[in-house]
Amino acid sequence: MNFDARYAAQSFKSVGTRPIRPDGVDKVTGRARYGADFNMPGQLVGCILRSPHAHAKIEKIDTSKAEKLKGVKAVITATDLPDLTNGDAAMYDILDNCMARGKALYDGHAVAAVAAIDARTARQALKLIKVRYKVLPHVTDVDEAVKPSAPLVQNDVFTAGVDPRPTKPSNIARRSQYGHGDVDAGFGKADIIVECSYRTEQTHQGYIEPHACVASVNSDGTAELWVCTQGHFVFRQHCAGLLGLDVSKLRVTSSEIGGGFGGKTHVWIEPVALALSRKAGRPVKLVMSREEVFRASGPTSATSIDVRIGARSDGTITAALATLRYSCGPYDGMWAEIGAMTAFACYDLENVRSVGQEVLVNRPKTAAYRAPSAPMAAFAVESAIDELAGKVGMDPVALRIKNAAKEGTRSSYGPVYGPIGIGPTLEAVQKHPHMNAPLGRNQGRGMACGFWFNFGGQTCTDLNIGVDGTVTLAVGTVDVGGSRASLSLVAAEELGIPYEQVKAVIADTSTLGYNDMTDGSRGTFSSSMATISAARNAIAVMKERAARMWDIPVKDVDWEDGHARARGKKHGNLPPLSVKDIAAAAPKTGGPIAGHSELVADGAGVSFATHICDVEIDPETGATKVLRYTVVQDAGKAVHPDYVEGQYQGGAAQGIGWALNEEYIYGEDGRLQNPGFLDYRIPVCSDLPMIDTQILEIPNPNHPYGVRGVGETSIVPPLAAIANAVSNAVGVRMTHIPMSPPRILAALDGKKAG
Amino acid sequence: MVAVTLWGSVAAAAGGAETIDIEAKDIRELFGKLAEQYPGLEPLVENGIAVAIDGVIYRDSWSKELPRDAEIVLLPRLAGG
Amino acid sequence: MSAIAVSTTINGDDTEFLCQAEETLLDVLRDRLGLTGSKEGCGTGDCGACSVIVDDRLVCSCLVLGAEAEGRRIETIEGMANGEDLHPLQSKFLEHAALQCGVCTPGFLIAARDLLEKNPNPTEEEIRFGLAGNLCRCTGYDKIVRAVQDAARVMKGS
Amino acid sequence: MQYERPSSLKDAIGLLAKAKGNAFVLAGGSDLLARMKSGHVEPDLVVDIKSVKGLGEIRKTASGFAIGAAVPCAAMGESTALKKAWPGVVEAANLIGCKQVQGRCTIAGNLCNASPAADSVPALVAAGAKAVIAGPGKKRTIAVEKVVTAPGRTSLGKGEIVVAITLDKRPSRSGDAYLRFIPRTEMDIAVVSAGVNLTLDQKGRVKSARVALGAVAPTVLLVKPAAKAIIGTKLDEAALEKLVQACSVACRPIDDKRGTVDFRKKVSGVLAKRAARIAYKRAGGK
Repeated sequence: MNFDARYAAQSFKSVGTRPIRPDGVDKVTGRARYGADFNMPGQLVGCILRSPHAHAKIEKIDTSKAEKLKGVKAVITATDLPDLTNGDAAMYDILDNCMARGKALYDGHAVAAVAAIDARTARQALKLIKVRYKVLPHVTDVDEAVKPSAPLVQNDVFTAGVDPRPTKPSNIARRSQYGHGDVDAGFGKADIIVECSYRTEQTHQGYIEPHACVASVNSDGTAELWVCTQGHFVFRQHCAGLLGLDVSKLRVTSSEIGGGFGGKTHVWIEPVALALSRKAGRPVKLVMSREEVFRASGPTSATSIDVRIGARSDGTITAALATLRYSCGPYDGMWAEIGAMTAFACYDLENVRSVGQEVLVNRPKTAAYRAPSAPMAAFAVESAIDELAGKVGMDPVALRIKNAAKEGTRSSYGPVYGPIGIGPTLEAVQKHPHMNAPLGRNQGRGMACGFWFNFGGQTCTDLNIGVDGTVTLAVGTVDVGGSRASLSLVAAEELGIPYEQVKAVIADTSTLGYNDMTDGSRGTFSSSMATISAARNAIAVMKERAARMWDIPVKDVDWEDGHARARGKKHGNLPPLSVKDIAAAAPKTGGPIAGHSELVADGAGVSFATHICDVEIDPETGATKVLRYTVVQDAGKAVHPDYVEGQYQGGAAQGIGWALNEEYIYGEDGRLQNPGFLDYRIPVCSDLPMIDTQILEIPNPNHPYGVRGVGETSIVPPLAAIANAVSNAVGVRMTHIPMSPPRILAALDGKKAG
Repeated sequence: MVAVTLWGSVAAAAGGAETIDIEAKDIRELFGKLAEQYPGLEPLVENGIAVAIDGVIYRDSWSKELPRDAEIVLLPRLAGG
Repeated sequence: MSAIAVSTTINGDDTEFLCQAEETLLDVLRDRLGLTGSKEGCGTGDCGACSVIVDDRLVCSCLVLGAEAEGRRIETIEGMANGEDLHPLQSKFLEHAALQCGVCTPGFLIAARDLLEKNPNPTEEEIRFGLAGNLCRCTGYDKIVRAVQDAARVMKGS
Repeated sequence: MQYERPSSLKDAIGLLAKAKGNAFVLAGGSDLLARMKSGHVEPDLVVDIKSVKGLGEIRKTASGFAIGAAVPCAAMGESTALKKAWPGVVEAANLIGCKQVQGRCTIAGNLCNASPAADSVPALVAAGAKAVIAGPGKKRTIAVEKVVTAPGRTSLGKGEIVVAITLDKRPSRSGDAYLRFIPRTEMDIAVVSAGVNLTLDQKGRVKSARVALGAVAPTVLLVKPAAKAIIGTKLDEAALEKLVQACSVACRPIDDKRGTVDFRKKVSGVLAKRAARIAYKRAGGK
């Protein structure tokens, strides 16, 4: 769909208001159905056997005893999921991750699965499966893994992106480089250079709902899958491909989703459930335990990042350089590459280079986590920028404003920016009362910026007008945080009807065309574009119907304010026809009225945020209390401001947890030590203050309402903002995330020791 | 003729080429010619590549026209959360 | 092994069920009684998504055996609204957009009602500590706290 | 697994005494059920003692308080008399997990779970609490610090149950306090903890004291040198510094997922010092 690219300021009636979400009552009464809340007749319970070793050759799996246990209906191993990937390396990795083939690559890697009549029998059966492992040396640490002496996670990976191609395999799967200008020359012009290495530990998205699905494969090749996912169409394609099913015969229904944050963009248990169902000939329900979620779904990368920034004494940055090592788990990824792309994206730099290295380790496969890879890069760079401000003797906000990217700046990852919000967020922060509020003893303030790309992508939407004039909007992007409310607002806006007359639902894969998943902050951006397009198509139909009702030429019908109006005086005093009027006559004027839209929603505008944080440190225990937190972010246009604020607050809270306490802790044996919410410490209510938000609206010229994605950027600045605040409070530069109390206390002791 | 800039892993796959002049009217033609001239790019083009035209990123729009003096940048296709 | 027969009261209704000895009350509610409003986020008492009331006490139903329900009074999210009339907390959660994914919401509502019954006039800090057993990963808790504050105001007025 | 809910203590003891395989007492269940979920234990028999008469009550006795083994920690917080007499113990009990867990967990269970990091135990040890144990043999009463012998191990014999925890009457001019360190504000297991109970003389000097530390050794430590450091003082800085030193020296912690040796050594003293100040104030010291 081609929109007028010249964005004009618009006034809105529905967009920008804060009505109650259409799925709300179901969610406050316990009626909403999530992944594990659905059952099918004759359903079995599935359970997965997982490797206790970080790295081991699977020499033999004996399932005979488990198969003989009464009540067991199917036992599967990798042989039940034959390799149909036809040389597609990415799909092969997905297959191997769903069920280990030959080698177990991390603690928690699936090696076999059973389906039985109940949970107790399934658990008993797991114990009867005998696996003979040959334990291999493992490596879980990102810095250890890049050493030449490290055990190889995969024997046949040679670092890609290096010329000439290496002759020896390595745990560095790929190298990528971004930047422009001459970095060496830039450092030559610098009066001041800051240089430091930073580390961040692996974290998990921590969605409250574990992965869950119900799979049913029929003997005629049709199949159904009910699943909590961020992208049921993508899951359909992956599952169909891995199992050799026809894509259109696999109907995938997305349940309500209890949080995803990127972690539900990948298939984990779903192909296993389908394979179990195929073998057992009955539906199979498979639900991960919390421990399985931590051990065997996809956390984000652990990182090790070196940053070097040079500036003239007036604060102008002359050169910036970063090397970023990101753990990928046992499979190649593009996590370091995204880190390299985003690292310096906030700044207007003449000479910049960033190098990413994808590092294989014996940990679970890295998955996307909200603005994947950007928070760690921002932590390193924004910490270094603060150091630089200190050395130059400039206010950190002023230094950032001086070097901020603007319209026309060549970004560090290549393209030239259109209108962007980094400058405005910085200026808003500079003026914000939070920046000037007094601080007490042991308290510190920090601020930091963050960037995320935002995506568009394939989108399909149906808008059906009922005989009473109410509207059903069927969209294919999973609603992860209130998008049904936002999209209903957009439909109401475009049709000119009240919000209450619209109900948005998420359609399954058999009733709507393909949609990319809800990732990259695209849900509301893309589906609102498609909704507007569908509404305009429906309006065209309604104009035709009005013309028929009035018996006048359609060219004489205008659409205004939710009504068809006869143009000019020649049609006398024909009263305008409402959607209701036109819908009521529909059976006689040509049948059902609908608008459809299929499009690729391109032009998602990049997004920037700047956060401010105050902390207080207990100097005797190293405990950090977050006293005050402010998020300033560009939303383009906030369709439903409550849910925009919610995204800002939620991202900040996740960032606070990451910055202070959350981390994967591995033992010497390569096993995860803290696979539960007790020792993987996500913030609780009493850990946080109110999180203030300021929404800026710098319209995205590529969206008819100016909308940008808002979901992810809010997690990018917190690590750095909090690190800067803590560093200011304790007087020591904190370079290791999370800044847990033992690390802060050790830093304070180090300072005392001089 | 449009000037296409390659970055990151995309440039690496094209054997280190950073700027390529190509006669292409739209993204589809651009992809076809790229795969022809740089076989290393073919799997990337097949599985996902993004094209920034004057700073706006396109992912799946073959029919998107490439204006003569536009700045074209090829980027890897990203994952989001 | 024979199942255990249990007679109990759930949301005011006399209820009988059979369960195995190791089944939790949460398993029973969800898998045997179809009351799936209580969610399993962890199964170990660390997230609060399965919060219910047993004999006037707020507990995680994953830390209660189904067999323990014998002779007790159990209240779940399914009994919180009075017919079509939502509890003020439910209304305020909706008004304040205090939920995003919503999977933690039933547990929060049960815990918040218990909190306000014991302390009708809580400070922000009391609300935050009172709800610390309920994890939410979407909202940053801000709008949840505001919804509870507003509900407390409304409930005092009525 | 077999589930039993006896109504008499005799039946409960009988079931446990003759049990084959893994038998567990279910008091609150907050530890037992979590361990069952994670597969760490697979009981053959669970004896639910909540229906045993008397075990669900907090009784005021001639000598003080008897807290039944099935009393949820939340109920301790609702007992005004207990809270007034033993604020440190009640605080400790009301720090376990969260409100939902406190609705289930018991201090007897917390003790018998035998975790070095158990929240209520240092407070109980500092308070001089005793465990009343019933079993096939004679009923016996022992100091709580004698119950746990090693992580996960107790001195209870087969068929024995801790039926109550007793606390003495609060002497005049005395007070107790409990503090723990956790990285969050709630929901964590103590990384280090300290309980202090002290009595003042008429001049406001510490007459007697007990200092207990948690999560710094295989079992909760009663640190006598730490108590000695403050006895005879008004908690002046020098005395507190000695207390801190005594705590750090007494610690035998390990590095684990929750904290480091260094951290635990340092913070144990900090918490003991802070708890001592609170207890002192509660005792009426100035």
